[in-house]
Amino acid sequence: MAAPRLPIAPGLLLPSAFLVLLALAVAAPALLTGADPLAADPLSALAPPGAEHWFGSDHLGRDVLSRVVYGARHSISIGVAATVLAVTSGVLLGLAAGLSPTWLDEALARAFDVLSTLPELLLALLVVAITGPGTGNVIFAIAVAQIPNYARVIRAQTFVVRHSGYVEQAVTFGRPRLAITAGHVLPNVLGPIPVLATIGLGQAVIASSGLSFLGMGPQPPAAEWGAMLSEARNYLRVAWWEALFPGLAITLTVVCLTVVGRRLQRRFEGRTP
Amino acid sequence: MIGRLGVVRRLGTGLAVLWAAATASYVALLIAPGDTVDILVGDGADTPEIRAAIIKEWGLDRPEVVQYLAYLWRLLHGDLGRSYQLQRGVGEVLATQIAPTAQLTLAAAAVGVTLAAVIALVTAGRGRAARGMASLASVAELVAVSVPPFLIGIVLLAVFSFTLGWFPVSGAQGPAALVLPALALGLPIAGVLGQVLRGGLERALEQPFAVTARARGLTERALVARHALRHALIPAVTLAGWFTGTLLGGAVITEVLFGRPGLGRVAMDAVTGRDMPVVMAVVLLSALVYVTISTLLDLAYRAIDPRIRG
Amino acid sequence: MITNPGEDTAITSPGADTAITNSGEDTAASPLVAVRDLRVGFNGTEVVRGLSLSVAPGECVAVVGESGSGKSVTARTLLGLAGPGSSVRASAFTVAGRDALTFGEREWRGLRGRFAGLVLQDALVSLDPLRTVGAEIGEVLTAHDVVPRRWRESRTLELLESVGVPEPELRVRQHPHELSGGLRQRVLIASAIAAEPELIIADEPTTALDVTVQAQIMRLLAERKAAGTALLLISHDLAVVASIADRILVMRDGRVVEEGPALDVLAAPAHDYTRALLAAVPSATSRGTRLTDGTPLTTRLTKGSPLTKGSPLTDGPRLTDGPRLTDGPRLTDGPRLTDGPRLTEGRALTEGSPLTDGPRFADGTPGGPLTSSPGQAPVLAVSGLTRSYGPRRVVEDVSFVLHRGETLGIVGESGSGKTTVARLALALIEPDDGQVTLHGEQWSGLPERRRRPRRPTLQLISQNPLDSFDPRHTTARLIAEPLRLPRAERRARVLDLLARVGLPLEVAGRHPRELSGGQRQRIAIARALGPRPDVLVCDEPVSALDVSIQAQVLDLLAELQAEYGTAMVFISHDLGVVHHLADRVLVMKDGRVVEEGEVDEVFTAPRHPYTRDLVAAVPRLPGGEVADLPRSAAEAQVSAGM
Amino acid sequence: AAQPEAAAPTSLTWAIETQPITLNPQQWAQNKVRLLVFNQFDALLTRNKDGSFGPWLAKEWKVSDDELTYTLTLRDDVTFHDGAKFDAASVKANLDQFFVEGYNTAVAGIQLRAYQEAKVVSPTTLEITLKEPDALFLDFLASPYAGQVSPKSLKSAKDVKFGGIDLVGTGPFILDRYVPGQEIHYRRNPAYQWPPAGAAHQGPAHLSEITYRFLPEAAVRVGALTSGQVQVIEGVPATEAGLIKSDPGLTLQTALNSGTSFSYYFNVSRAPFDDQRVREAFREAVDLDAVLKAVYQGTATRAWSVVGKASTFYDTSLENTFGGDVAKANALLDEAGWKQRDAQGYRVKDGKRLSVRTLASAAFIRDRRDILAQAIQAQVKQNAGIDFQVKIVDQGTAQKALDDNDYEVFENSRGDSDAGAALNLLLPGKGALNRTHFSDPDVEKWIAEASRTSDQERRKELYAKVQQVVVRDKAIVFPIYVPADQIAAQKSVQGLGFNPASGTPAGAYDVRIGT
Ligand SMILES: Nc1ncnc2c1ncn2[C@@H]1O[C@H](COP(=O)(O)OP(=O)(O)OP(=O)(O)O)[C@@H](O)[C@H]1O
Ligand SMILES: Nc1ncnc2c1ncn2[C@@H]1O[C@H](COP(=O)(O)OP(=O)(O)OP(=O)(O)O)[C@@H](O)[C@H]1O
Ligand SMILES: [Mg+2]
Ligand SMILES: [Mg+2]
Repeated sequence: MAAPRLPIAPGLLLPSAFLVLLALAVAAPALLTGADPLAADPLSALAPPGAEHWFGSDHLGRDVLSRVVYGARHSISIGVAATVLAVTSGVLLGLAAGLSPTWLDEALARAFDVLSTLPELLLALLVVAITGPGTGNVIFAIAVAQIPNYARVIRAQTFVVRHSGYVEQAVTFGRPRLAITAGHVLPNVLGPIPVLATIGLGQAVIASSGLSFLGMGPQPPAAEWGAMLSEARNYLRVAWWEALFPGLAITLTVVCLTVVGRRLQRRFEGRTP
Repeated sequence: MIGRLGVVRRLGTGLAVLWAAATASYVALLIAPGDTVDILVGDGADTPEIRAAIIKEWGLDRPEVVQYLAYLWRLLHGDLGRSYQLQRGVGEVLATQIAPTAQLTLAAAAVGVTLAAVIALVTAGRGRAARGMASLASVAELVAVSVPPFLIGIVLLAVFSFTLGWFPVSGAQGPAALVLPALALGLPIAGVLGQVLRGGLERALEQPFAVTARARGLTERALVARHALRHALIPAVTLAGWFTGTLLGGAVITEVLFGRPGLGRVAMDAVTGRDMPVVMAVVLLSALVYVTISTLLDLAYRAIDPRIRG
Repeated sequence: MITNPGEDTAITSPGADTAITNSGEDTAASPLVAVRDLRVGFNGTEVVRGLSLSVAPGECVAVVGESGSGKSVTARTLLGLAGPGSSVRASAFTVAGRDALTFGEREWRGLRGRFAGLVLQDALVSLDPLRTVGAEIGEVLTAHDVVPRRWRESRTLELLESVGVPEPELRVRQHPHELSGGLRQRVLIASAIAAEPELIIADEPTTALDVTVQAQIMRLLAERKAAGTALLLISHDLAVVASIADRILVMRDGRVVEEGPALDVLAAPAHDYTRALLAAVPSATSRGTRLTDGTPLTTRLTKGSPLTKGSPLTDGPRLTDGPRLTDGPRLTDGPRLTDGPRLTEGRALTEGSPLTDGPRFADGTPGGPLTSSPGQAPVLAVSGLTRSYGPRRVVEDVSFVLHRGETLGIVGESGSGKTTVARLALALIEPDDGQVTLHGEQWSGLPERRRRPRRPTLQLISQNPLDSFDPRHTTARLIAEPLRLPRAERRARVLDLLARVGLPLEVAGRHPRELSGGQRQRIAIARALGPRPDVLVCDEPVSALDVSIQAQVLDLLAELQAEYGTAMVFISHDLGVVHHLADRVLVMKDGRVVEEGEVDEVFTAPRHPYTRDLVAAVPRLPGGEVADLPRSAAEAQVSAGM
Repeated sequence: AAQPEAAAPTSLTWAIETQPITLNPQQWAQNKVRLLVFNQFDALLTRNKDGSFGPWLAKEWKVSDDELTYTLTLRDDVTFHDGAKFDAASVKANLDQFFVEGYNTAVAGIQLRAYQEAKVVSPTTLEITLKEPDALFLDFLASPYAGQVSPKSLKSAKDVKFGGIDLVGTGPFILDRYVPGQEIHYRRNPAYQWPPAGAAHQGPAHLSEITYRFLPEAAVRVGALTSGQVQVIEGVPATEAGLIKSDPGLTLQTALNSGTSFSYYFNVSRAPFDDQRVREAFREAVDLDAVLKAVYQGTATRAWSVVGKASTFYDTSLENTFGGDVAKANALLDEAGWKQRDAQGYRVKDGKRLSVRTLASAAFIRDRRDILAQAIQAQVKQNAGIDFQVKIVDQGTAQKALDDNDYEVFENSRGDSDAGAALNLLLPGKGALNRTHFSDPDVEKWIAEASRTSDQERRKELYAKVQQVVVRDKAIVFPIYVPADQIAAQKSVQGLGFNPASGTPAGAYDVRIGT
């Protein structure tokens, strides 16, 4: 009946290819570039893109290409870690709220409210101010700021699933409450998570670059895209390449993640009529 | 439109949220490393005598709970306290900074909403031209959402100010100085809003009621204006809370980048300088904005969608 | 997906040309709309394939056919609204005497609303939920400058009044969600006739409405017709259109398979498909017979033979699409139908005299319903159930008992509390007052923990099977869920159950969303049967299904019940279905039981005025007495409601 | 030379990096906004480039032989902006103000720790008595803290500690408007007749008004200048210096700051910098010239001593005595027992990596010091296998690490107009800024003596000895560069210059537009 599904849609090919490249950069950056991202060579600082430095060199003479490649690990792992943390906490809190008696649910919902009263970046800034800059703290900060997003969705979803026909049906089969929660509620509330997480990952990458820009990101000399951009802005007139490539890396990453996320979403929505 | 009970309830939760936000930030800063005295003492004056004098001056020798209660008490009287670093009352500091931030965020919101609305209205429809433009617009929107806001700012600065010299580099004087920051802050919003609006319009135009309206002989334009737009607004309105957050958060970066005065800058400085009274005031202020916006949102929602008026 | 086109072409080809010429002869004026060999495709798939049709002024043409046959697409195409991604071709297409093939958007727009009003199929969502009723109607007046601006409001009120909307001044300011389904449909009709079009195209104007409301709407359309407006009426229900249509077109797979004056088509259907359609409608007369082929259940059982060749429905492929077709035979030719004894017991229940003349309060329960076999303890007994949501009493003092092998029908309009009763009986919610006993033991008012072991006894089949399936699970897993068996046995049992409901094994690995509506409902039935329940609560199990598929599911339920002797509570708002299946019936209104009794008695001699309204509102095909008619292909009286 | 009063009103916009946290000179704490203070306020004395003092609001000053009594003779023609007369009583009121509780604990406790009392002898004569000799007292009288504020406005100002238009001085400009985060605006004081000695002209200022805009982003500042939105900027980043120099319409001036150079101070109380060999090795491992060239594009001046090159106390004998000898660095480390290397190439001893940390508070990073740190980080790693970790943290965390003695390198530079004031804080064992935990009785003795005597030659001698010990003999400090200030302006702007005492941009009194 259905036409044989291509393993990958044409519009998805490029984004997926880029994400694969990205994954490679995270897993084995040495495969993509020979240069050491931290090796400074002050004498060849700010060299334009050329045979020696494909993406040029930065203000300390470090190879921009290798910094962008190695930067993937930092930026992506911050994004991934923050997203994983936010998703796990968000799912647990949302599920707890959705399954709790009304008063507890209300309390949790208000707690999400309080967390959202502060703009994400400001909250992250505050968290970093308390915990200090650094990779771990940035992850924590971004995760905390994103928790309510996931928790809210899961909470709403839990309400829906909890009152759905199949949960009711499971009750008529005489299945215990815990079995129903584990067997039906939890798996079904997780539905929108892959989509949200994919798009959330992109947003986390942007957020972490924003924090780095404000000087609250990972510590130097770590190659991290946001931090690279932040430093590069001082050399914009003399070395556009220093800003362009990390900027491009962030943008492409987020674009690709969003495209893939949306595709997932369409799949997901198409699946449940 | 909301019953009186609803208003009381809303105010109640609003206040509770404010209180919780204030308390949470108080506790958070309390557990943060470092000592308030260190911040007050400043560089190079760290002698025991000076420390003692400062502790006394700021009442830091009292137990934390007492300090917290005193803080709440002062808050109730509208006194936000005195900045540790800025030598001034926090209320005064914020008062001077609200206007530029309000200008910036409102301008950015206007940019975002206008761009998004124009693009969505132009590209929503059935013609082939519209569809072509729609795919173009969706690419533009996607990019606008995916570029870190400060990168947009940097590029705008480099192109329109440094190179072309069309707009002043920075500052808060005059409308011209507002253009670039508002664009930098507004473009990502336009991206998201445009996607939402266009999606909403497209979905609405597929609904049976749209077919019915067409069957009445309505033009496509009238259909969009009279029917689809309001439907598209509903998801857009639910995003307004998110926009507020993005605007306020983005204001931090934009103000730093464009050298504009404003709350974002103050917040950033206060946070890095652990200027506790200012941080708490900013937290309170943004909680207040959030609570206000979400209340207005509720009203807007009700105005647009009669179904939830009950 | 679409079957054997060759066969159909043979039948349609004579009708296609004559349709247009015929109408030309019948009426003096030229047709308002005429189309020949209309083909509409979506992204390469043709869904209307060579249809011809014409509507003359003042005429009412009805198009009937099963779901997906292309009725709605045809209707929309006639106003140039086939939709995005569509391609429309026709050898001739005239609208209002002009050649529609050359129309641009602008020409179409001039005609829409003004020349022809369209009432869309989805009545409940065809009004903009964000705008007031007045704005929706006023829009037509504005678009075509029908009346000067200052009269617009009074004209709107007039229109609402003319379609029988009470308190029009109040209603103009209301939004669709504040109106009942019937009122919404009226408003929709009002907006369709606002510009006084010569033609109204009404696509299933009564689907999703209660019988009584349905009757009102049909009356309204009849008035319009009497006023001289031509009507193109679309329905899947022959009985609905019977009273009003001058001509009937029967559609199938995008073609007209039969066409002719209404009476001729209904009284002497020429095409097998039309006959099957008529036969599949459940009613009093169909009791004890298979809807899918008209043979009595007993006959079929004793014979134990597969479907007889030549009987109208044996070449089912036409009736339903692909997968559904193949399971037809499996349903009937298995060895499971052979254990006769239980079946005869079932027959006895439905035909035996104890049912009709037994003492109503034999068990002495005050207000308790009649019991069919006084000696036997009821499986399920419900007494004095009352339940409120907020200040509203949704169910009030409902009592009934149910015995082994018995089917109790519950009918009533939407919102009368039927589902709530079912949920109370299942102890999914607790009654505020009254109680439920299962096998004579307390059932309601217990902690869930104590109920759990007994739950398998009482199973539910709900209206929307898809909603009752965990979307992530495969069919096999769904059916296995209620089974408390070791893993190995479970698998065998699942396969057995699948076979029993006549589904091929390959379905086991699929997800329900990959199955047809009929297949899904079969899975729901298989799952409910898994724990071998004594009582089956069916909440509108067939109301979402097409007549022909509904027929299959009803047959299946009847057979299985006969086989297992399961007692059944069968909820439906379709009197025909209840009459077909149930032994006794409860009629509910506003949460109360207004009448109850043996099903024939209640439906042939209703005592309560509400029941009388209900029965009277059921659309009927023209013809003689219900009882006398042979259950043949020429069956002419069918009562149905949907 | 006196200038004839320019007829046409002239105004100027000047972009500055830092926004003042206070406009009250007595609360002043930011060297970067020193250039604003003397627009609105005049000090009692002025300090010359050679460290000597000149008259300003005080025409003459006399120090008693026991160096405990200072007698000031004041000008009698000076009025505050609010019309009040400047006299001995007002100076006394200004001095006493510091001892109002909670007003300025730090100045009262440090700069004025020797202050006993001030006595009004006559309207133009004030006698100040100290508890003990203080060589820095004159410097105080020439500092922004000595900016004279109208005693009336000290009482009436809405917010004394912050200042503002209602806290007035006697300066050449009157504060008109302050828009926080945006700009500060002054107009000319037409009655001004009392510039400090050494001013380029007499009488009122040339400019009728001046606006300072706060533009913290360096690139933005330069962009504003090149696009003509402002006429003057300060704080020109090294990357942009070439651009400005090559622009015929622009001028660029640079001056080294007074005070101490930007240096890394080694924490000698902890391993590994408790070992002098490691300290020296660290210095030798860095090719500082190359680093400075890369980071500052050749615009930075290398430092050789803790005392800045602009200070009169700078000891030139230290030049070229250390640094850049990689072989020596490695030999020293080998000798100190850091022989092994780990997988990443860092040196290890007893299983411990040779790691040192510096903490910088994000709020105080300027001059690209974070990038400089990265360059040094790369150098010590590549050249000597030292793991130098740079931590940029918030102020609370930085302070906590300092309190907990949880760091190895402390980075600092101070802009005091008298370098001795900085050394007082940095070097003595009990100094408020002694982050090295270095303590040497000789050094302490010399510093104490230098603080007491006002004999500049003697002080120079003593400070030279101090520098030799801490830089050369004990290697507790790694001097890196001498902070400098830059002014870039449109060619038409004349009279821009630097404060001779601090090396920071001077106020706007002498600035004019035109030829
Ligand atoms: N916009 C569309 N795009 C693609 N396919 C469509 C579209 N509209 C209808 N179809 C397909 O055309 C076929 C005929 O649909 P149509 O709605 O006309 O059926 P119908 O006879 O009105 O059925 P029902 O009784 O369920 O309303 C169906 O298979 C349907 O899936
Ligand atoms: N959980 C609930 N909360 C509030 N009201 C409810 C709830 N469930 C049902 N009702 C209300 O109770 C009334 C009866 O509902 P019920 O579902 O039993 O009707 P029904 O006869 O099954 O109708 P239908 O034919 O439409 O299925 C309705 O008016 C409904 O709105
Ligand atoms: Mg249809
Ligand atoms: Mg129901």
